[in-house]
Amino acid sequence: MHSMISLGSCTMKLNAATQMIPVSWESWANIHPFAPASQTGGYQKIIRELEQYLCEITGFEACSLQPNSGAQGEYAGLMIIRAYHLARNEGHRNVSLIPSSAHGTNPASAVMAGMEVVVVACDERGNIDVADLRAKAEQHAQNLSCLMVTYPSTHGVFETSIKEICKIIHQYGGKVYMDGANMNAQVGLTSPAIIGADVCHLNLHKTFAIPHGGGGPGMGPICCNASLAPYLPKHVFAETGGAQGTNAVSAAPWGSASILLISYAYIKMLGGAGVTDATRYAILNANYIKARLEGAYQILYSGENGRSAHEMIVDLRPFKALVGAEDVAKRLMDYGFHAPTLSFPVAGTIMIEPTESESKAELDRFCDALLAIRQEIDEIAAGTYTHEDNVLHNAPHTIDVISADKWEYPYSREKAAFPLPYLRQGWKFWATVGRIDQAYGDRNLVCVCPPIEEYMHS
Amino acid sequence: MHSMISLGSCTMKLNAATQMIPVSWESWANIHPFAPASQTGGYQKIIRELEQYLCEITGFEACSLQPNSGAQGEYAGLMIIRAYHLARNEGHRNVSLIPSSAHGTNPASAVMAGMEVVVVACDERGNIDVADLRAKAEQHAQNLSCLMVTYPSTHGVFETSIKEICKIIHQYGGKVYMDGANMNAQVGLTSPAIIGADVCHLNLHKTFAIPHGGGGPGMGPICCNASLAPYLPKHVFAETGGAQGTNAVSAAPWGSASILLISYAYIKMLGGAGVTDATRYAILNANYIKARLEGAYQILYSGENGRSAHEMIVDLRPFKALVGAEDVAKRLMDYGFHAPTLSFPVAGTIMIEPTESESKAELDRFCDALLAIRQEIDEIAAGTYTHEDNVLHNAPHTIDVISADKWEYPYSREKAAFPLPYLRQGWKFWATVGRIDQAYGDRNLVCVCPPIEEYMHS
Amino acid sequence: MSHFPHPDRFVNRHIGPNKHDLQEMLNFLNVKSLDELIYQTVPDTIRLDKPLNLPPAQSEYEYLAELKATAQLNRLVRSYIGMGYHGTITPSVILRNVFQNPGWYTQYTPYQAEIAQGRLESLLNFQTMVSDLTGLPIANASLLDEGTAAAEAMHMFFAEKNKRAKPGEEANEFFVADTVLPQTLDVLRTRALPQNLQLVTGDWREYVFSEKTFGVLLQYPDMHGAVEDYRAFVEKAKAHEVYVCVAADILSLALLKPPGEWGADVAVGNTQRFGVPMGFGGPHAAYFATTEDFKRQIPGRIIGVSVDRHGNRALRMALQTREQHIRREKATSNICTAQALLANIAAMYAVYHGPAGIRGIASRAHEMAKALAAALENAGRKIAAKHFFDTVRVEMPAGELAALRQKAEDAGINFFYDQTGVQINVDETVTEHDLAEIAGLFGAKSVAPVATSAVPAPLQRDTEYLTHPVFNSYHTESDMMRYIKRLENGICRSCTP
Amino acid sequence: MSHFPHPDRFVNRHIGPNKHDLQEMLNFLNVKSLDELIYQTVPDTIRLDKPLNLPPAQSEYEYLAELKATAQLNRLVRSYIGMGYHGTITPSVILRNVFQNPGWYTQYTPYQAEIAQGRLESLLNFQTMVSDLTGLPIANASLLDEGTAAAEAMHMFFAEKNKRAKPGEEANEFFVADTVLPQTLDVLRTRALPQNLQLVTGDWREYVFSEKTFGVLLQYPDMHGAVEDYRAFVEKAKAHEVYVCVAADILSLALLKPPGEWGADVAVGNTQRFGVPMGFGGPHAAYFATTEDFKRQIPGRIIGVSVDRHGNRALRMALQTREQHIRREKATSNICTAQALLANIAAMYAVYHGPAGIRGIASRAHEMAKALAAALENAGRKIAAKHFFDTVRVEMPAGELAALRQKAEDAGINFFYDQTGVQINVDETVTEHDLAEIAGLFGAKSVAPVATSAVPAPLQRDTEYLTHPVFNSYHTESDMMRYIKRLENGICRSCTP
Ligand SMILES: Cc1ncc(COP(=O)(O)O)c(C=O)c1O
Ligand SMILES: Cc1ncc(COP(=O)(O)O)c(C=O)c1O
Repeated sequence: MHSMISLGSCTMKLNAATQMIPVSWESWANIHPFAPASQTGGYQKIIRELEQYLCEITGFEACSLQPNSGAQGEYAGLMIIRAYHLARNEGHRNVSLIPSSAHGTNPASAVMAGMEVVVVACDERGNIDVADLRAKAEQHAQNLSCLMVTYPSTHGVFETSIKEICKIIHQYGGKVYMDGANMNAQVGLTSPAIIGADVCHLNLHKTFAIPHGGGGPGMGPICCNASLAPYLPKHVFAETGGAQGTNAVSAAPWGSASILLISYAYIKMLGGAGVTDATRYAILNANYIKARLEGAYQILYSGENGRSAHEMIVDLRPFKALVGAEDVAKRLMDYGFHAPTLSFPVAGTIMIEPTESESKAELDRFCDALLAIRQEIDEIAAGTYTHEDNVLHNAPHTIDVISADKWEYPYSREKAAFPLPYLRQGWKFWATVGRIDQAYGDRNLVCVCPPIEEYMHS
Repeated sequence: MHSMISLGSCTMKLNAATQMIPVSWESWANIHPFAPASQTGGYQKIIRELEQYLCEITGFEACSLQPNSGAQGEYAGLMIIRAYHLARNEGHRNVSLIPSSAHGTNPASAVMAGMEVVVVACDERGNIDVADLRAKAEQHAQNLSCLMVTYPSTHGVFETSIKEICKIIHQYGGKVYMDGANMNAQVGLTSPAIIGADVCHLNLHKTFAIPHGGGGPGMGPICCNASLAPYLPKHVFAETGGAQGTNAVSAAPWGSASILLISYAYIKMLGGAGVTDATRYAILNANYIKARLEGAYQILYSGENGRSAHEMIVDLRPFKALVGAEDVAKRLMDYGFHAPTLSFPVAGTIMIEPTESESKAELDRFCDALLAIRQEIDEIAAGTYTHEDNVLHNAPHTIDVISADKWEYPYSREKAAFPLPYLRQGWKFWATVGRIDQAYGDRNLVCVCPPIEEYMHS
Repeated sequence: MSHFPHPDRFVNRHIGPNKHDLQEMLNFLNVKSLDELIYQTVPDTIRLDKPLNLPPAQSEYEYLAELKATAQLNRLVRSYIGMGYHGTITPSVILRNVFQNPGWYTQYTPYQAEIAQGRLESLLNFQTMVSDLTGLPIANASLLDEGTAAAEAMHMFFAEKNKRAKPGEEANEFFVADTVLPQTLDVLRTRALPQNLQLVTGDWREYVFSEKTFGVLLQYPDMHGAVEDYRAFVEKAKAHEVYVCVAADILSLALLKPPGEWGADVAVGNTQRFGVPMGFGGPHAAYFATTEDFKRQIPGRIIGVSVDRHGNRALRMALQTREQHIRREKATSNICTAQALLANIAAMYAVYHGPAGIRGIASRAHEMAKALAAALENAGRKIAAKHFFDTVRVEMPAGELAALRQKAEDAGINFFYDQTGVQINVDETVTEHDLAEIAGLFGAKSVAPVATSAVPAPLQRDTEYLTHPVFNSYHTESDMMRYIKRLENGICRSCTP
Repeated sequence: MSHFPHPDRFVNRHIGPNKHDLQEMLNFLNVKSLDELIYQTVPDTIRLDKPLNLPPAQSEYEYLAELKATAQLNRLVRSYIGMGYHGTITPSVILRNVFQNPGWYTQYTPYQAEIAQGRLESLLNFQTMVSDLTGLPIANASLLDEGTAAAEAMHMFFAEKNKRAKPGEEANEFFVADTVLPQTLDVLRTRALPQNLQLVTGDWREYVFSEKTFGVLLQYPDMHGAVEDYRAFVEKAKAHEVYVCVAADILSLALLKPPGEWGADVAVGNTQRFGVPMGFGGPHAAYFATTEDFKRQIPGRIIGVSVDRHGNRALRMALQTREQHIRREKATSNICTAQALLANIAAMYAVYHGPAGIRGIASRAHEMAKALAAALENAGRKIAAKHFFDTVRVEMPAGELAALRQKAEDAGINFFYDQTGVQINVDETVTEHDLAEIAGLFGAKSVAPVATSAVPAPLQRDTEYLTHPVFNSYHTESDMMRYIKRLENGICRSCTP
């Protein structure tokens, strides 16, 4: 929160204090989930309205606020597709097509929903290979359950073929599940319904301002069209879900109900024009970063007019012989920035999503940092520093390193810790430990506080 | 707040979150001070009860919650003494005796209340020189208005002669005003009434848990006995004050009413035994520090049994030739501590008040730091470092200094920044600028943000 | 409503670039307007052709005022419903400095461990707390809720049991005691369906293990508050090579012999009552603890201890590659986002109270429940269970129940009701005054302490927990606040105090 | 009430040493018990012989529950009272990150400037804000309230005027316009007394300056909301070598020609309406601004710009020795503790809104007040002043007033009343709905905008304010929050953005 956290696919936008404050009001905090409906009129109103807003935004008919995360939303969505097919006596439809660029939760959710995953290829521009899709859909026509697709794609591109893609799936009797992780590029400009999806989840902790809490909470409600609405999940203790609804996907009827207030506030305080502006500026900010980085870095994939959506992938593979993507990520810490998403969806890259909440000054600082890092890479290429001993390889530089009496590096302390002037103006933060050995930790898995004696030796 | 702030005479005790939270409830925050009494029942209750508690604690009859600071309390207290004399046709009584160890606000308040200040000497043990007091009281018998006395003294000592002192004043027709800054050493163990005072202020922002806010807000209510109660200040817009009350001393009838909630909570949650325990532990903590520092430092003044009250003065004048008290204060920053009170009440000393809220571990860290500093002083004495270039003289050491490529000091970076191991365990903080030139700033007084152009050159 | 608009509009606070920035950025991008950029970016075939039909934007002030009115539509009553959700006291120091502090709540998943050591330490504390209380050596850093945690256990068991089974020949029966929380069972039904797992529910005393059984789920204390001795049952399960999952109330484990000590392979549950408000269902952190055997199968995120390049101990999310590249066709779990913030709050609650405090809170609930049960029994009520922790179930005919419910709700009191009885859960927030009020509703008089425990001796806990210094060092508010701040600032010395 | 005590007792949270610590410390001090230490410390002649008679300790939870009930005894109504206290909107980002953040509120006076640069920067912002808005070059870092600030001005004037006067021959008359806030006058009466200053109050138009006059105090806008043109009066004062203090509403100065531009020597006032809740009287920060001439006489604390030993710009409390060693016999002010936290909030409010925002908020209040005045006038009411900023005074006979008051209070509406009229202050929180409701009470119909200003042209402000980058850089919540956090962390680059 001290500076931009530009995590691609994660939408780290402002979590406004006004959105957060009511969550601790006792009239929201101290309500039991199974309290009689006569006592929960406030919640009922929020829930009803929020469902309506999310339907309006997605272009869909119905909504379930039950899933507690994006991945739970995927699962819930697939389960209602499953129920749909079952209800039509097509229970055998169990093939889920998933593009190779999909997030890992997509196939995992499909497997959990009892589906067989068939991977669809992407073309050299990063888009779904429509021919391959058509072939696979045709091949599995009998058993086609659905397509899972992220839109704009995890590559940060509005694929122009999306409508055609959805049409193909429908043509073969499948449904289209849209992963809403990138919804922040859609709100008010297009919608899951328009592109042809049948159901989607929304990560309220991305697009709708719920903070990430260091790995939760989240909320992953799903919205769907009329064909799927009857199957939305029910709950043993509450009136919710579709007429032929599935059993619950969460313990509580409306998931993590109290944080719905955050998204509700977000929509109420921005209104239709505001949420649309949020999208427009998210796209502006991303394209501004893209334009500033181009030349120094290759941006992987973009739309037909050379624009990215709300995020972009910076390819670091061209520097593979010199540094890895992780080196850049860790070096960014020295520059006072949290790294972008690393090696997703493409290994050896970073994916940057600035969101609309960052001002130009902040974007510029971030670009300055990445451009400075590019120069540091060039210094390795030029032989100024070796591959094994350079600011990237040794990053992050801790206070302990910087303040040590012995300085063993071929570059200066200043270069290590304060490579750009802004860092002296309050933007510096320090990693408290050096680069962590991932393999060691996985080999020696210790996951409770080790007994105190162990520390005696360390 | 990251570590103990041991400011003598300031009582930086815990400001518990539970005490703070209600201050932002709208039912307390959004009430106009001149709202009709019929709408302010909650406030009236708090005010009534708090007045009662403070009377019980001071042993007095009546209370005014109007003064907004300790110094305002002094002024208000002196004004009611003035009114008292006037009412008895002794308006000529305008001499205020004040011990030489008094806080600067005491004489300032006396002057503001139209009094003539006569200073009373202290003896070599730091206590009020009773003979001098008697002499001055006798000398000014005709015009004696009052004595202003801090108890326990600003030297951190329970003077045993206090009752005699008060008796002398009363004998000559004066009143005794007690400065309540050190009330944290009295609550539940003794009281202003018991020692013989007639009126006192309480710094709610010291003894009663209101935070200091970086220099305010505060609250300095006064309590007094029946002889003075009729003169407590009134207000044009509210029912408050004594029957023959003076005009107001503050714009609002009950001063900064909303933060009274903090002191109210403090007393309600501790109860009688708890507030007394607070005092007992404050005394324990102070004497523990004293015992730990003795040997390395001389502690100025103590009680008859060698105990200090809730704070103590550490004499740094013996090291004058090597370092100044300010050097020690600034060096403590390198150790992750806010300096104690500097050069009050005795120049060349620091005054330490730990309060009851600090655990032994924290006290030990602090003592370790001061003991380590004593060794650093010895190193100068031993000639290891010069008088002009040593860790104390150059303190505080900023990040910029520590991370500079050029290191120009005769000691190591580690010695400068991490002189004790605990500093590597999360307790380090950094001064963001080096030692500030006080004289320069006073000579070149600039007290608005200088125009931006000025920064171009800096 | 717009003659006098307030100049402060939220949209300008939310969106970073101001007008001036916008112009510069558009110039840089060589477009005339933001619309032009959008037209270049979003394919025209999918563009929304009308503005969103959402209510007009409110200012922050207007929003809060309206929400205050909406909040009035919720009726705050005393809740003794229990059933997995409990009243709890969030210590103010944690409320203010964690729950309401953007330094804790805005952060993302700690993939970049070097700048997240503090939050990682707190999650490690969570894991240790869960491990200690359940008596199981390995715990993860939270799951979404108790229901899905139980489902994760079911799938983990299924996969493990059938590792070498041929397709079609898997052991696929999962027994769920009929005293498991209904919402958990509901989730299990959903989750069992796709993989064709057969859920069998019934009285655990009567369950007959079959060839097909791969796992069982028990509730401890059960949904009616009864503390059952499952030990013989679990032994039987072991004998049949059947895995056992126990859904356990985290607070009860301060007094009860933990599942890990009587053979459970997995324990799951909600940590909500460790200081996290009920919030009409969430968010709260579920826990998942297991044995060494399942170390690498455990779902969700796990914080592990590693070393940095200088050889110092350092924390990180372990087995991360497992998450980022969930093995697609073989995945059994899709957990990414879980409940980190709430796990941190629960862990902080344990740090703040320490073992004696936690035990004290549990004991008090137990003592009060016993006293209540005795009072109701004295008043002629039929108490369902002899052994219980903090929940008293009274068997009553349906007619009486309806009358009681009416009376209670009028008095602003919620119990849990079913066809044949009413349940009263005594949580941390319950006062003596509350007890008297409850007793009154049942026509009982005074509520007085009862000496003997309602936990049978063999099920009383005799092992320690929360012995690590971190749970024994920060029991004053000053120390606690500073600890929270140090962690917020990214500092951790591998959980040494 | 103690059969089932909750184990969590506040005393254990408040007091640092635990039992174990205690024992170690007693050993170290060579005493057997804490009592023994106390006996050694507190003279027996003064020892309290009975325990304090205070109510029994409540737990934090019990306390909050009871306080909630007590809070219900306050009735929250719409307040249009004004008179120096106004409804205001505390921006949530400031509320949460400053007002509710121990990182800001626990700190002590920044004597140790090297670790307080951030808070010093914020106070410097306060000074700059005050200086800009009042049009006076020097401002201090807050005083306790408007009343005492006016008293400080009075004494400063007196001392300066009589610098060279012989005792007994001082000019000692201070004129206070009868349109000054009553509570200010009340405080002045107190403060004038001891030094024998003669307070003269009356209509400023009729005041006759004498040899004895050393100063005057005017209210701007005055207590009835009227915006008066004091320029000729001030010139007359100057001609008589009389000092002028103007108590000015800080928000009004966004629209009105500031006192510094028409000759005031001092401006004082309350900054409460810059985001600080009324709180039944406080705390709020008063401001005090003056000319270069009084630079070294200014009461209270002043933040100044200096350099550190490396030659970098650094902030500090200026003239500190003046405070710590207040010249005893010559002291005119005893200010130490002032209102730093509230000054910081007001400064942050200005940083957050910037010049356009502040002007917008002021304009909106003005527009709404004009519209209301017009509506009431149309309904046949007598509006007292032609020129006003945000307060409308209606002259009414006493009988009608009583009826109105009854009706208003029943409707949950507070106005300010005196013998001959009622006043309605329109603040930032007022909505169009509120205006309609007010109008309704007066039998007026619709409230519609009015084109012309109610501020006469020569008193309209035409100079800029808040032009420094710090007031023009942090207008999004993300930027603002990060700025607050950087300052909290002690960082300041001498107020460059
Ligand atoms: C594209 C995509 N899908 C799904 C998810 C899973 O969402 P959650 O973490 O809320 O379960 C993510 C998370 O980052 C994602 O990026
Ligand atoms: C002994 C003594 N008296 C009076 C005061 C003045 O109190 P205040 O700052 O609340 O005006 C102080 C302040 O530190 C003090 O230490």
